[in-house]
Amino acid sequence: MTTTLLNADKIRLDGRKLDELRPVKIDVGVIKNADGSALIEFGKNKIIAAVYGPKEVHPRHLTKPDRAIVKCRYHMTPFSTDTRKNPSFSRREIEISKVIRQALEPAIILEDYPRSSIEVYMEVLQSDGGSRCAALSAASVALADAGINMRDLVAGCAAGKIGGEIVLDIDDTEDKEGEADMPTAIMPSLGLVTLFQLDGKLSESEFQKTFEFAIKGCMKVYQIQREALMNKYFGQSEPMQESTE
Amino acid sequence: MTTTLLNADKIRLDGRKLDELRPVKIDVGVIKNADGSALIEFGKNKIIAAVYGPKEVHPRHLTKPDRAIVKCRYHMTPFSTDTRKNPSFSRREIEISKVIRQALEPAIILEDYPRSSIEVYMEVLQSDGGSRCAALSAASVALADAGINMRDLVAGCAAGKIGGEIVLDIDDTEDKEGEADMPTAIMPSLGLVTLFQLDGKLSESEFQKTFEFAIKGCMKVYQIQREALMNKYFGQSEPMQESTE
Amino acid sequence: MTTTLLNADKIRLDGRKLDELRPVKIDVGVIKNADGSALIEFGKNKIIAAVYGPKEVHPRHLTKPDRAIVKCRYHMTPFSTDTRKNPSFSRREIEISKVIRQALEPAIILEDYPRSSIEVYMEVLQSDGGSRCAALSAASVALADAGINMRDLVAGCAAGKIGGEIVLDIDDTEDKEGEADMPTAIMPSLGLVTLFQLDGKLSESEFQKTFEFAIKGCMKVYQIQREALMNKYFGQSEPMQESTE
Amino acid sequence: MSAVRKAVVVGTLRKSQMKEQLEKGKRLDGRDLLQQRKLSIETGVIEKASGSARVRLGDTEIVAGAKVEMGRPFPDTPDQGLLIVTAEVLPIASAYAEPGPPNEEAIELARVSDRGIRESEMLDFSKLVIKKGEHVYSVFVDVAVLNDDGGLFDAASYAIVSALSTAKRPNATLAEDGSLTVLDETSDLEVKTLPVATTFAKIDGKIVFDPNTEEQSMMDARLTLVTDSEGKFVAGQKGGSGVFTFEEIRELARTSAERGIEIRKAIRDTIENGSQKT
Amino acid sequence: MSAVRKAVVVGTLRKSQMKEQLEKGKRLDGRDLLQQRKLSIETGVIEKASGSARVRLGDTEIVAGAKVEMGRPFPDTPDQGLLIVTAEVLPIASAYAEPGPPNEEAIELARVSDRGIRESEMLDFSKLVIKKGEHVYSVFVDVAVLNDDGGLFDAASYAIVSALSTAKRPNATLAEDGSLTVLDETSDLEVKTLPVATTFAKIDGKIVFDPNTEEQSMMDARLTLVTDSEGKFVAGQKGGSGVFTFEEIRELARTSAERGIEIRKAIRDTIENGSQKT
Amino acid sequence: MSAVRKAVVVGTLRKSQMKEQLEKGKRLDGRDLLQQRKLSIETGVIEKASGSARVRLGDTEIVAGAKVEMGRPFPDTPDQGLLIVTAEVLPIASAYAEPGPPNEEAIELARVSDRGIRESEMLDFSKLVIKKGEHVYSVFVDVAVLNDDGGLFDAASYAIVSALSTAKRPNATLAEDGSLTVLDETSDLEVKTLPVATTFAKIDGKIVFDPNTEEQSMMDARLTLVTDSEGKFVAGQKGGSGVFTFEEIRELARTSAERGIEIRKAIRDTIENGSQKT
Repeated sequence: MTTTLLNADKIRLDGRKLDELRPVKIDVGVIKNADGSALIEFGKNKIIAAVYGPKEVHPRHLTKPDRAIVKCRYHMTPFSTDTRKNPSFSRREIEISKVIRQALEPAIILEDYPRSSIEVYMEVLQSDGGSRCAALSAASVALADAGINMRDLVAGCAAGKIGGEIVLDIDDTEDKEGEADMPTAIMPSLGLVTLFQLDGKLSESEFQKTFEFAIKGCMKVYQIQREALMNKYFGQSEPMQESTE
Repeated sequence: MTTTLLNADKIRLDGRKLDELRPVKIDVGVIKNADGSALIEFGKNKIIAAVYGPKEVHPRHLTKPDRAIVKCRYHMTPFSTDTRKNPSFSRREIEISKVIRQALEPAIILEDYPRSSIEVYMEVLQSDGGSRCAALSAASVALADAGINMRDLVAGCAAGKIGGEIVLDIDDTEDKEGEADMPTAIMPSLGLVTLFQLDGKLSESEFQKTFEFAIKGCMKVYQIQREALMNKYFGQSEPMQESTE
Repeated sequence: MTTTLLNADKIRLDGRKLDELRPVKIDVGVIKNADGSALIEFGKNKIIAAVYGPKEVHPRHLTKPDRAIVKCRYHMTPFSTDTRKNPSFSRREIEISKVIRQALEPAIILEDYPRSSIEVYMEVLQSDGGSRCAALSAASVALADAGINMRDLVAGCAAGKIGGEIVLDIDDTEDKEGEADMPTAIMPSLGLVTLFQLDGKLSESEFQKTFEFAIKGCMKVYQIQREALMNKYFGQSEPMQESTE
Repeated sequence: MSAVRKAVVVGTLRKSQMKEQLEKGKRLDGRDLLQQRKLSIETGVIEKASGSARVRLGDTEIVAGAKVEMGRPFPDTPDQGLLIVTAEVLPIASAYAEPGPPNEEAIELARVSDRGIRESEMLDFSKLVIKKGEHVYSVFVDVAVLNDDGGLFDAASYAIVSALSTAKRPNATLAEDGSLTVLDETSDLEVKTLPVATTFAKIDGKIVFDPNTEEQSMMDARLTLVTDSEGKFVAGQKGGSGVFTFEEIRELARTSAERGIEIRKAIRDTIENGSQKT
Repeated sequence: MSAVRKAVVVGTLRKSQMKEQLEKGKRLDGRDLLQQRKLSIETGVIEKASGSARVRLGDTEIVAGAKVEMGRPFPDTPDQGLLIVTAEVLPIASAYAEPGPPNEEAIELARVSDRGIRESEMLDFSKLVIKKGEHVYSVFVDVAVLNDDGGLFDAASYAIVSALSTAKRPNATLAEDGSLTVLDETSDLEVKTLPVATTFAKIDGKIVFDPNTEEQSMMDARLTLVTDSEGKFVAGQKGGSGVFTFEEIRELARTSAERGIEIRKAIRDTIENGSQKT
Repeated sequence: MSAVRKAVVVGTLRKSQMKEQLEKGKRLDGRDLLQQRKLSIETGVIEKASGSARVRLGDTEIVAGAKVEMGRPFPDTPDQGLLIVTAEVLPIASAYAEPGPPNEEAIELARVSDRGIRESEMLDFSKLVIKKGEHVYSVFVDVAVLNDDGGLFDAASYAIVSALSTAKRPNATLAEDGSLTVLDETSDLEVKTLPVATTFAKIDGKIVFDPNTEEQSMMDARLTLVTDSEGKFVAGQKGGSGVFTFEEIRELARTSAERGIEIRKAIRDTIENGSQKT
């Protein structure tokens, strides 16, 4: 509780500036059996997302005649946390699975897959702060890798408040000892918010500034997502034209 | 264990006489979304019963071609007891749900609703002794409120033995420290027993006297049930003629 | 840990020689409601196996168009162990149910019962070492008693290593304090292994010798199984000709 | 569903036969209305249990095993030993018994069995204390139904009473440093009364004692009453989706008390002799 | 499935009516876009709870009960009392509520409610310690939805805040031998701020406050924001499978803060007077 | 069901091709009968674990993570540390892996993995005691299957052995007042032998080593044997609904021992060098 999260120069414990992201790396197509997959390393987070589908719906009564249903599971392996996580599915995992599903659904063109199920599984091999945003960012890339028709990618990043300052991309220590965390996900090309959560304490002006930071973070993650997909499909970093943005 | 449940004048701890009921109040139609509902306050018991149905049966294989099935759940909220109740469904709740279902089924004209399900949910918001009898008495009113065809109302009341005396309507303290409890429910107009349980210790003559008390208690509850229904449907206390009894 | 499992004359704690089985007794047809059943007493093991089927498959989607499915459950009653067993189904019971199912399936002519389910339930009333082998030996007799078409009986027996010696048929104490246990089941007439497990520590030559012992044990159990079935169906111990062996 | 269909078949065929028999004061299996099936009891069937018994009541077969182990008291009863009763209708017991956690029927069986033991004050839980608030004896009573042909409440009560009456408990002593030592010799558990259940079914307006599965499938309602050695009523449970008249309840109390006397005699003989058939 | 079908019917009939109304700045139930339904709060409704309240928000009805009991701290927070929040949408609450363990919706309700209490620092958990590392007070907050007509996050927060504000806690003292004694008199639980939730729905591009069930079935997305007595934002949660623009989020923060002021006033009046209707 | 249908298609098409290949001493993927797929091992992949390793065996990919934490011993082994092994085939691993609690296959994988560690006496549990009867170290080994192309027993054993061999454990000391202090420096966990699993499948009367998923779908039966660094057999498990001849079992013991030597060499190289491919 008495850790100083910022030094006199407003540099964070891991050396980052206030608006600086942790190192992020995305590998596409890491799970051979899956229809699409991605591994994201986001700070110490290591998360694999894999997509199976479109496939038949089980149990059948969940079938929608005019569109696909999306199943989402955010799950942590027992070794992913500092203290071993109990293997049973927690209430936290249930809630996060739900908000991630509702963050991805707006981006998927569900009407293109009537009577189908699209299954998105996110496995946290190692967790750090911001795992839900990292997981959904990987899931969005995995959906693209699976060839699912999408309106846009979904890019997630949290902003928050630590040591009295608004910062981008809260890590584990900052999450535990900081003052606020605002996980956010957007469809970057469309400029729409698909996930928004907040816990902590923010005045209205801090709220507005934190939200602004979060959007900037999402845009940075989006850039990395696109590069990863370009890399996979064209064997190169994304080149020149950024005209779609 | 050393509490004196009766004083020298055979007056009980809460001031009641041996054959006196606690205050009972029934409100009909308290749950807007339900097809029928009732709130019973029976001593400190506060229990809401709500009925949904007749409706389609799920899962389908439970459908009976010639009559309705009845689903019953007696459930206690975590805050209903002196010490907080664990939210998971207990063996006690499973047993009580079963005996209440079997107490209500004889009164419902099941053959009038083939291939249907009638769902009866009882939620104990605050519990006191005799909650199963209070719950089923409320459920019976809720069934009537839902317009379900019935042969008779079902009225429940326990009698028991405390301090060596047979008494009507055991409350929480009397249940814990008394000698016997005999929860009973009847169809009052038809003079038939639909629920009967006993735990405690009674000689045969005590058994017979306790049973007699229990029936008297049920008749009193019946009167209150009828008044509550009259009140709801005719905006008045039940009037003159008692000819049906 | 310091118990001496063998005395100077290589006699075991319960007086058995190295290659000697505990007393084994099988009664056929002990469960009236079942289609076939057997009680095996194998040392202190008391295990009842009962077979229901061939019957319809539930849930239906498990149905195989060309053959029967086999359901197997090995289950211990809470009073069967030295310290009371928790009534919930354990991971050990799940694993043993699986290996027993896979030990019995090769013996059952599944193609004779398309679209059917054959259910095999083993209830351990009292457990001692070697309960899985005893259970499946009883199950095999119960299948025969149910008239299920079989290629052969399945006979099970463990061998192992205690006090540096290879021995037949490990009991509870020997299992806990011994060096290795090799539960084995065979189809004796066909000379084929249907169950094989090992835990402990054996050199390769010890492995080979233990396996040899286990097969011998299975053959002895087979003899007892046949006698039990003869006894039930012909009211006598199995007579003269042993030609099928 | 198969059970449902079977019941339908029974309804059209056997039920009319039953009705005919009942009018003559007889039942389909030849018994008189208030006649119990053949009862046999064997104790000490599970050596690893502290006490055990197998009961056969007609084709119904039940084993009850009691274990007495060290435990910790509940905070609100620091000076009382513990009683935990479970019941399972094993999947070997009938084509309609499913493997898995106890269903509604098995839970009811366990809870009614528990009430019989507890309310009769059969065991003196205040004597099952090693150190108040810290160490007590836990009595586990586990009922396993091996073959189900009805009458489970009754057969379970006979098995439990026989198991507990012949049970031994460990003797533990508390060292100065608070550690428990379990001694080699055991003591009798000491049973103070014998609560036995009697179950009656109402079929076509007639009351029969000790209904079997087929009779249960035909019955309107069921009443179980449990009496102790002094003939006192210690537990009761109505079952089934039918009704009883006031007078039927009154009359069944009288009949139950009578039947209890005979059954307790059979159990007492078993306990003394090791096994007993009637 | 019935829910699905209902939604379809709504879609073709009511939704076009709703659209029409929204263009006039009105809603199907006659409310203005940012108008809350009638709110009434009653405290002390469950005498056996340490604190309780019933909230009616339109046809939605919720009871929250708080219990303060003795507990043991988590190893990593030895000097903090405990908070456990659960929520159940009882099967009486609607035709679509199923009995059974809490589903995804109920878990989300409990977790967002938990965050409101925890992040606002409404309770000072460091004061809920009897002996560091050994004995603390556990605060259980259990939310029961009696009738569901939408707005559960909001109604639950009002019920929780009202229940905790009026709650008493036991007073326990530690004897020399380490045993706990619970004294007869109780203390106020002491609440430092009033976190209240405000939920907005986006329907056909318009933002409405306090959506009811019908409106929820039509909405694209939902945003809940929780503010404390100082107007600070302590929790937020987007729901639904739709989206918000950046500007909508910004604007909703402003609106939420304003609405919180009025609602907290109503709650404060209730706490002082025992019950309150707006 | 899809799995079933897939198996049927395989049965009529690929199985005859496989048969053809097997007669030539080859397999569908070009391997010799007793040839293992490409194996690569990387340790230290999960920094938050006490030890970890990722194994790729052909297209099968597994991560094992070990955590060493403070625990309490079982009452019957007060002077022994604890071992808890779990395994999950994650739903990302194949179209047939379902989310949810471990099924029969995953439980078998965990239990066979557990036996390999335990029976080989790889860890000296008597050294993992801080205070007899009170405080011991608990070793959690959690296996996560990321991609399933068969050979799970084998790949899991390589991952576990690599994770444990490179694992650190905390150092805790006991203060006079009985409280535990966890020191900053860690120690090696110390592994005494390397138990490795080898799995063989019988397809069409032929024995193949290291079957992949397609081969498993064609096989009659499977045999896994685990040997330690001295070449001793420490665990075995037959799987599948087929059979082995007596001679096949005998022969497989010989082959398994040989293969174990090579695999242990690869693992030892990895442990020393951090990662290794064969």
